[in-house]
Amino acid sequence: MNFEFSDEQQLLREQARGFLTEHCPTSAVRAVLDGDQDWDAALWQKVAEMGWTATVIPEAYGGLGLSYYELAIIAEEMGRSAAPLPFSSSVYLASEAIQRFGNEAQKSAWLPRLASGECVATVAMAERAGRLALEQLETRRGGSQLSGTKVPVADASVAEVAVVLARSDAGLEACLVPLQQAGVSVEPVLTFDTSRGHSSVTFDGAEAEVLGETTLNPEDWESLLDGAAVLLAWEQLGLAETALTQARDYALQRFAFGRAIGSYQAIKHKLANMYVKNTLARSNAYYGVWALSGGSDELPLAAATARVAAIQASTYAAEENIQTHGGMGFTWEFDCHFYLRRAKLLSLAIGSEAVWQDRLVSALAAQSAAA
Amino acid sequence: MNFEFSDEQQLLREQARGFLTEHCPTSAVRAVLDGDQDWDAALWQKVAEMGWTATVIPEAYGGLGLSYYELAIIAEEMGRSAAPLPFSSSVYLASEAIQRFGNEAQKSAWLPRLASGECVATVAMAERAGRLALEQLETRRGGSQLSGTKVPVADASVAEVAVVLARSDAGLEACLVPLQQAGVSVEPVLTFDTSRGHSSVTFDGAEAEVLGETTLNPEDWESLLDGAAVLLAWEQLGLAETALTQARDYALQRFAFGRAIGSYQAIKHKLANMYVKNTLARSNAYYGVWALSGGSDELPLAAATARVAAIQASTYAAEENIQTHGGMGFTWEFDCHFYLRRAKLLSLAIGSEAVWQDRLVSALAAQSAAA
Amino acid sequence: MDFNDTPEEARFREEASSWLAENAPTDDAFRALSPLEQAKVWQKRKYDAGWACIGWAPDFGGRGASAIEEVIWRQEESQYDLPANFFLIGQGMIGPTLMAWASDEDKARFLPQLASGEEVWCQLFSEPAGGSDLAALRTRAERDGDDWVINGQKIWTSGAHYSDYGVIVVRTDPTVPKHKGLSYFYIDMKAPGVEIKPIKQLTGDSDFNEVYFTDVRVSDSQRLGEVGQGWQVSLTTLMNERAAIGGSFGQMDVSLAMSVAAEVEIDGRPAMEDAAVRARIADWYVQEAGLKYTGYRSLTALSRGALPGPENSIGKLVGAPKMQAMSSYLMDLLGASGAIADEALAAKAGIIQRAYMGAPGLRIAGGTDEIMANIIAERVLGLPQEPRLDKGIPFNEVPTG
Amino acid sequence: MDFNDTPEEARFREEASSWLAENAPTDDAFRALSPLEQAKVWQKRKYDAGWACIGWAPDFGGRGASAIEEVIWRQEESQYDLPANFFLIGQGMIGPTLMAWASDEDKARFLPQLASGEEVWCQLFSEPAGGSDLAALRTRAERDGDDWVINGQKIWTSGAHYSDYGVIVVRTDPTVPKHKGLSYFYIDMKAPGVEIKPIKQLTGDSDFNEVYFTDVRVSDSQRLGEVGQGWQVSLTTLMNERAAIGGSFGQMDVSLAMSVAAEVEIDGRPAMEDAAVRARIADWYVQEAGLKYTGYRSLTALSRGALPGPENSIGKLVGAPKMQAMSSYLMDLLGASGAIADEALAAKAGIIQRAYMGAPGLRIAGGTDEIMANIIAERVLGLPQEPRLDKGIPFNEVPTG
Repeated sequence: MNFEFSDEQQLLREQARGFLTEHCPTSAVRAVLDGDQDWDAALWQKVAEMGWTATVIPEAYGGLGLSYYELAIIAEEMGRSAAPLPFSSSVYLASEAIQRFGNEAQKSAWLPRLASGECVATVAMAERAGRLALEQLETRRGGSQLSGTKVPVADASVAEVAVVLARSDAGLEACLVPLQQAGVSVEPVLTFDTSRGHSSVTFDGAEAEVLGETTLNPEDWESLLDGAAVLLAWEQLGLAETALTQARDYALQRFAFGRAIGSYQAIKHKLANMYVKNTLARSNAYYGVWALSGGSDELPLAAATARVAAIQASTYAAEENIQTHGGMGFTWEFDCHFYLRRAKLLSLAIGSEAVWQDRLVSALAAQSAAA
Repeated sequence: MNFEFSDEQQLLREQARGFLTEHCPTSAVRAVLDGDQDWDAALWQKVAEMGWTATVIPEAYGGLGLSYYELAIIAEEMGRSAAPLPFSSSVYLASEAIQRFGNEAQKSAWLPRLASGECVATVAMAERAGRLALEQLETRRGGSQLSGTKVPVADASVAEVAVVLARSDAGLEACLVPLQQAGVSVEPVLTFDTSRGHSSVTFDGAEAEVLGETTLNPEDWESLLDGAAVLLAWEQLGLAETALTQARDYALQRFAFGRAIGSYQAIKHKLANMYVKNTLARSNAYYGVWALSGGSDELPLAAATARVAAIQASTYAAEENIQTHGGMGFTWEFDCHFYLRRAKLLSLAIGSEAVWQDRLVSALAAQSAAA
Repeated sequence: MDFNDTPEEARFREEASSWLAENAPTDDAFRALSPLEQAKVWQKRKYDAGWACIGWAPDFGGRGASAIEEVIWRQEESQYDLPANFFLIGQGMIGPTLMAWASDEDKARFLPQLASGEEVWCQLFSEPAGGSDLAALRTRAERDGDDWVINGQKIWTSGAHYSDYGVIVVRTDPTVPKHKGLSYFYIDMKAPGVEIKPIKQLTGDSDFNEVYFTDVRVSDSQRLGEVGQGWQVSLTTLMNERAAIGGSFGQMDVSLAMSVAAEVEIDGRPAMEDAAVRARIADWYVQEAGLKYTGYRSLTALSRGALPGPENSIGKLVGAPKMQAMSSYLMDLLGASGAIADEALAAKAGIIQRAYMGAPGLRIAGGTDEIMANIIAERVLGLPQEPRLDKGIPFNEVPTG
Repeated sequence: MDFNDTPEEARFREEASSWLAENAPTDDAFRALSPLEQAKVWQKRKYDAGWACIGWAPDFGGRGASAIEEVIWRQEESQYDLPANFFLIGQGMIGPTLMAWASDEDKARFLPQLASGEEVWCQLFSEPAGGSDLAALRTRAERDGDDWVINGQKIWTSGAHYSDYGVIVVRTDPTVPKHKGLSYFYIDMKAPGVEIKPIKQLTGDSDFNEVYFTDVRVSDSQRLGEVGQGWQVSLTTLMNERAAIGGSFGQMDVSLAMSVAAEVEIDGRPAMEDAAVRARIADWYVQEAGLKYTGYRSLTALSRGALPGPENSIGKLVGAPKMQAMSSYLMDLLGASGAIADEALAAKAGIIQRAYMGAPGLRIAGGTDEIMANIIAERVLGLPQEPRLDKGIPFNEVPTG
C-alpha cells in the first residue's frame, strides 16, 4: 500500500508553496481584485518560468511530460494562495483539450506556446443560465466560420485563443478560435470574483478550426471535464486549507470574555467540521488524481467524488472562516472574502454541485453494474 | 390579529395535559411497549369518556361538534405523552373518512359508535414498499366482496372496522370493512414501535360496502390526508416538546467536569436548534389548523408545511434528546426511546417527508399561479 | 383565531391609512432631494401631524400609542414607497435610553428633535477588540475638571457621518472588573477630535464607520447614569436593538427561488420539476412560513399587551443562514452564469449574488449565530452561562491573547 | 501511488493467506459449538501456530509483527467467515496495559493466556455518573491490610459475564483532585461480591453490563502503577481503545441505499432516478469513499512506520451520524413499510431499522460526537481546552449537580 505522493513530489510541493508565498502574497490577490487588471501578468510570467504551465504537456511538444500528480500538487498550492491567474482555464482545460482532441498540426502549433506560458488559452462553454446541455448549444460552425455568444468565459480577456464548444451540421465540435481577430468581440462581464477576469465573447463569422478536424464524442468532452474536476478539486482543497488555517489562527489569537474564542465549543466544533470536510475532500482528491494518472476506468466516479467533496469543503470553510472572524471577517480589508469568492467561483465552473452529484451516482451505478 | 387559541381552548389544553399526566404516565407507555397488548384499552375507555373521540363529530351523530382547534390541542397532548392508543387511526383518519365520504346510513351507523369510543376504526392504505400510488392499488372490490392485502395497517388488531382504499372496475373507492368476519385475516406485524399494534390484513372475498356508494375522487382522499397531516403535526409537535423538555432537564441536572452539561455550547446550541425547529413547527401547525378549521383553500399548502416542519422537528428532537442523555439515553430503561420510535412511526404514516415536500411545492406553485 | 383587527385596531388603521393616503410624498420635487433630505422632510411632516414615534409620550413628540398600534402603523406605512429611514437607531434605541436616564432638561431638549428628524443620532459601542464581548471595550475617558477627555476607537457605527449626536460607552476605570468601570455619555459628533472613516465591507458597500477619538472633550453634564454605571445604561439601549434592527432579507425569498427554478432547465425540463430542487424549496418555505406565523403569534401577544421576548431571536438565526444557503443554491442552479454580477446580463443573478455576499454580514451583525443560539439557550430555555474567566477580575488584568 | 504490497508485505500476505486457507475452521462440528467456544477454539489454534496477537513480542505469545503486518493479517482474516471475536478488549486494550505496567511475573502469567484466548478479560472504567467525564468515577477502594476493599458500580462493561479477569479504576483518595486520587487494579471476575447485570439497550439487545461491587477484596499485589497513579495507567488502556473498537457500520452502506432506491418507485419511476435521492446517495458516497481513502492514507503512514494519530477520530464522527441519517432516509423511501421490523416481510427494512435504532448508540459509545469533535479541535488543530472548573479541586468538593 502506497497511497502517498513520492518524496520528489513532496519536494515540489514545498518548492511551489515557497514560491507562491513569496510571489503571490495576499497583497497580489488584492491588487487584481481592486484594480483594473484581470490577472497578475508578472506572476504568470514567473509561474511559466517555473515550468508549471508545461507540467503535463509531453516533452515532444515542449512540455515537461510529468504526471497529473505533479499538476495536482501545483493546483493545491494555486488554491492555497488564491492566485489571480488563468491557470485552470489554460492548463486544466484548454491545454488538455488541445492535447486530447487536436491533430498533430494543432498540437505542434499550440502546445509548445502553452507550455512556455507565452500563450494563454481558455475554454468557452456556457451560453445561458442553467446546466450545460451539449445538444442545445447555439454557437454554430459553418465552413471555417463560427457564430454565437459564449458567456461567461473565464480569462478570455487575457487569452490568445479559446477552445469553443459548438455545433455544426455534423454534430458537436471543439473549435480552436484565436481571439484577436475581427470576427470576435470580447466584452468584460462583472462577476463576484474580480481577481479573475470574465467576459462575454461574441463570434460573428470568426475564423475557427475544428480540433482534430472531426466531431467530438460527448463522452470525450465529459472525460476532459472529469480530469479538470480532479485538478479543480485540488485547487479548491487548497482554498479550504487556507480558510481553515486562517480561522484556526484567528480563533487562537482573538479573545472574548477572557479566553481565546477557539476554546468555545461553538468555534471548536465549527473548525472540527472544517477539518473533517477537508480531510474527506483530500482523501477523495487523492483517489481522483490516482484514477486520472493511471487512466483508470474508475475516473468518472473518482472525479465526481473528488469534485463534490471539494465543493462542499471549500464553500463550508470559506463561509465559516468569515463567521469565525466575526465583523472583521466581513470587511474588505481582511482577506477572508478572497476564499469565499474563489471557492464559489470554482464551484460554479464546469457544472455545480448537483451536476456532479448526479454524475457521481450515474458512475456508481455503472460501476456496480459492471462489477 | 388574533392568532391564538381561545381561553376555553387553553383551558381544554390544561385539562387534557392534567388528565394524561395522571392516566398516561410513561409507565403506561412502557407497559404496552414491553407487553403483549397492542394498546392501553383502559386508557382508551377513559379518553372516550372525556369525549375526545367525539370532538369533531357533529352533534347529530352523537359527537361534540367542536372544531379542529380543540382536536389539535388534544392531539398535541397525545403526542406529549406518547399515548399508546389508536387515536390517529380512529379519529384523524377513519372517523374523518366516514364523515366526509359516507352516506347518511353509513354515518348514522358508525359515527355515534366512533364518537363514544366503543368502536375503534382504522384506515388501510399501504400495500407495498414505497410511496402510495393510488392508481396502482391491487386491493380490488367486485360486488360486495373485497380481496387483497394491506400491510402495514396501524391499530388493525384493536379495530372493529377499517376504511380500506381499493379499486373496482369503476375506479378508486374507500370501502368500509368490518374486520371480525370470515373473509378477513389480521396477522400481527412487528414494527419498531410496539406501543402501537400493526398488522398485515388480508381480505379474501370480505364483505365490504363502498363509502358513499360511489367512486372516490383522488383529490378528496388527498384532502382527507391534508387534514390528518395537520392533526399528526400537532401530535408530532407534542412529542418534540417532550423530547426538548427531557433534554433540557437532563442538561441542567447532569454534571461533567464540574458543571452542568447544559452550560457547554455543544449542548446549548443543540437545544437551541431543537427550540427553533419546534417553534417553526408550532407556528406552521397553527396555520395548518386555522386552514383546516376554516376550510381554507390554502389547506394543501398549510397542511404540507405543517407536516414537513413537524417531521423535521420531532425526529431531530427525539434523536438529539438521546444524544444529550449520552449512554443512559441509549438504554431501554430510560424513556428517551419512546419518542424516537413514535416520531419516526408518525413520520412514516400517510407519506414521509419527501412526499410532503413535493406536495408543498405543488401547492405553492398552484397558489402562486392562482394569485 | 382570525386575522382581522379588533374594532379599536381597525379604527386606528383607518385613521393611519387615511392620513398616509393624503400625506405620503409622491411629487417629483421631493424625489429630487437627497435620500437624507427626503427622510428629514417626511419625518418632519409625520411629526407635525402626530405620526412620528407614535409610541412615545406626547411630551416627547409621540401620541402614546400601544405596541400593536405601532405595528399597524408600520404595516400601513410599508404600503408606500417612502424614503429610507435614517432615524431607526436614534428613535428605536437611543430615544428610550434618554427617556430612562437623561435629565428632564435633556429630555425636553433632545427627544422632540429626535422624533421630528431634525437631529440624527448614532450609537458608539462596538470596538475592534470587542466583538461579541461588547463590554471589553477599551476607549478611555479621563476626568479633567468638569470635562472628560476621550481617546480610543469605535467601530460598526452606522450613520456616524450624517449624525448630529452620538451615545458612547467608555472605560472610566480599568482597575475594576469589566462591567463596573464603564460610563455612558452623549456627545456632539462635530466636536473637535472626532474623526469618521467609512468601512468597506466585502460586499463593496460602506454601511458602517470607524470613529476615532483623539482628546475629545465632553462635559460631565452629558453623562447618563452614574460614573461606573455605563453598562446598565447600555443595556437599556441594547434591549431596544431588536426592535430597531430586525432582519431584512431583501428579495431572497421562496418566490425568487420559484422563479429561478421555473426559468432554468435541468436535462431539458424546468428545474422546478427536479425533486432535489423541490425539497430545498419546501425546506425554505417551512422556515419562511414558520417565521411569518411566529410573527403573527408575537403580534397577537403584543395585541394583548405582552412585551416581545427573546424568542424573537430566531428570526435572524433562521433567516440569515437560510439567505446564505438559498443564494448559494440558486447560483448553482444558474450554473456558470451564477457568477455574473452584471445585472444587465442576469438580473436575478445580481440580486442573488448580493445576497450571497451580504449573508455573512447578516449572520454576524447584531449578534452572531452563535450568540443568538446562546441567547435562546440561556434566556428561553434557562440553561446556565459558560464559566466566565473574566468575572470579578480587574479589566486591565483580563487575558486578551 | 499504487495499491500493491511491497515485496516484504506480499511475502507476509502470502504466508498468512496460506495458513488461513489450511486452518480456517469450516467443519460442522465446529459450527455446532457456542459462539464463545468457537472463538476460543479458533484463538487457540491461531496461538499454537503463532498467529495470535502477532504484534506482541514472542515472549508473550506473539511474533513481533509490524503495524502494517497486523493490518494485512486482519485483511486476510476478514476473507473468512470466522467466529466473533471475544478478545478485542483484552488483547487490544488490556494486553498493552499489562505490558506497560504489570510485574514481569504477572506478564508471564497472564499475557500468553490472554493471547491464546484461554482467559478472557474485560474493562471496568465507566460509571453511571461519569459519562464523558470518565475520571469523575466514584467507586471506592479502601485499604485493609494487604488488601483493598472495593464498593461501587461500573457500567457499559462488555463481556463481564464471560470474562475471567477485569481491569478496574477506583478512587482511593477522594480528598485530592479528580485525576490524582485514582488507582488501577486487575481483579478476578468470579470473586465474591461481584455482581453482573445485563443492560437492555433501546435496540432490545444487551451488549453491555452493569457490574456491582460489594466489599470485593483485591490484593495490593494486583495493583498496576502506584497508588494515585490510576489515571496514567488508564490512559495506556484508553490510548489503545481506537484500535480495539473501531467503527462497525454493519451493512448500512451506499450499496444498500442503491438497492433500496432501485426497488422502490416514486411516481412510477425507480427512486434511483429521483434527483433528491441521488443527491443523498452522492453525499453518503463522498463520506464513505473519503473515509475509505483516509484509511488508505493511514495505512500508508503505518506502512512507513508512523503511529496512528487522533485524526482517525473522524471515522466514527462521520460514520455514526451518516448511519443515522441514511437509515432514517431509507425508511422514508420505504414509506409506511419502513416501520416493519419483521424481516420475513421486509428483509431490508429489518437491517435498516436495526441501524436506525443502533445509530444513537454508535454516536455515543467510545466518545460522543461532541467529544470526538473536541478531540479533533484540541489534539489535531491545537485549540485550547475549555476552562476546567474541576481543576485542582478536591474530588469530593467538585460540583455534581
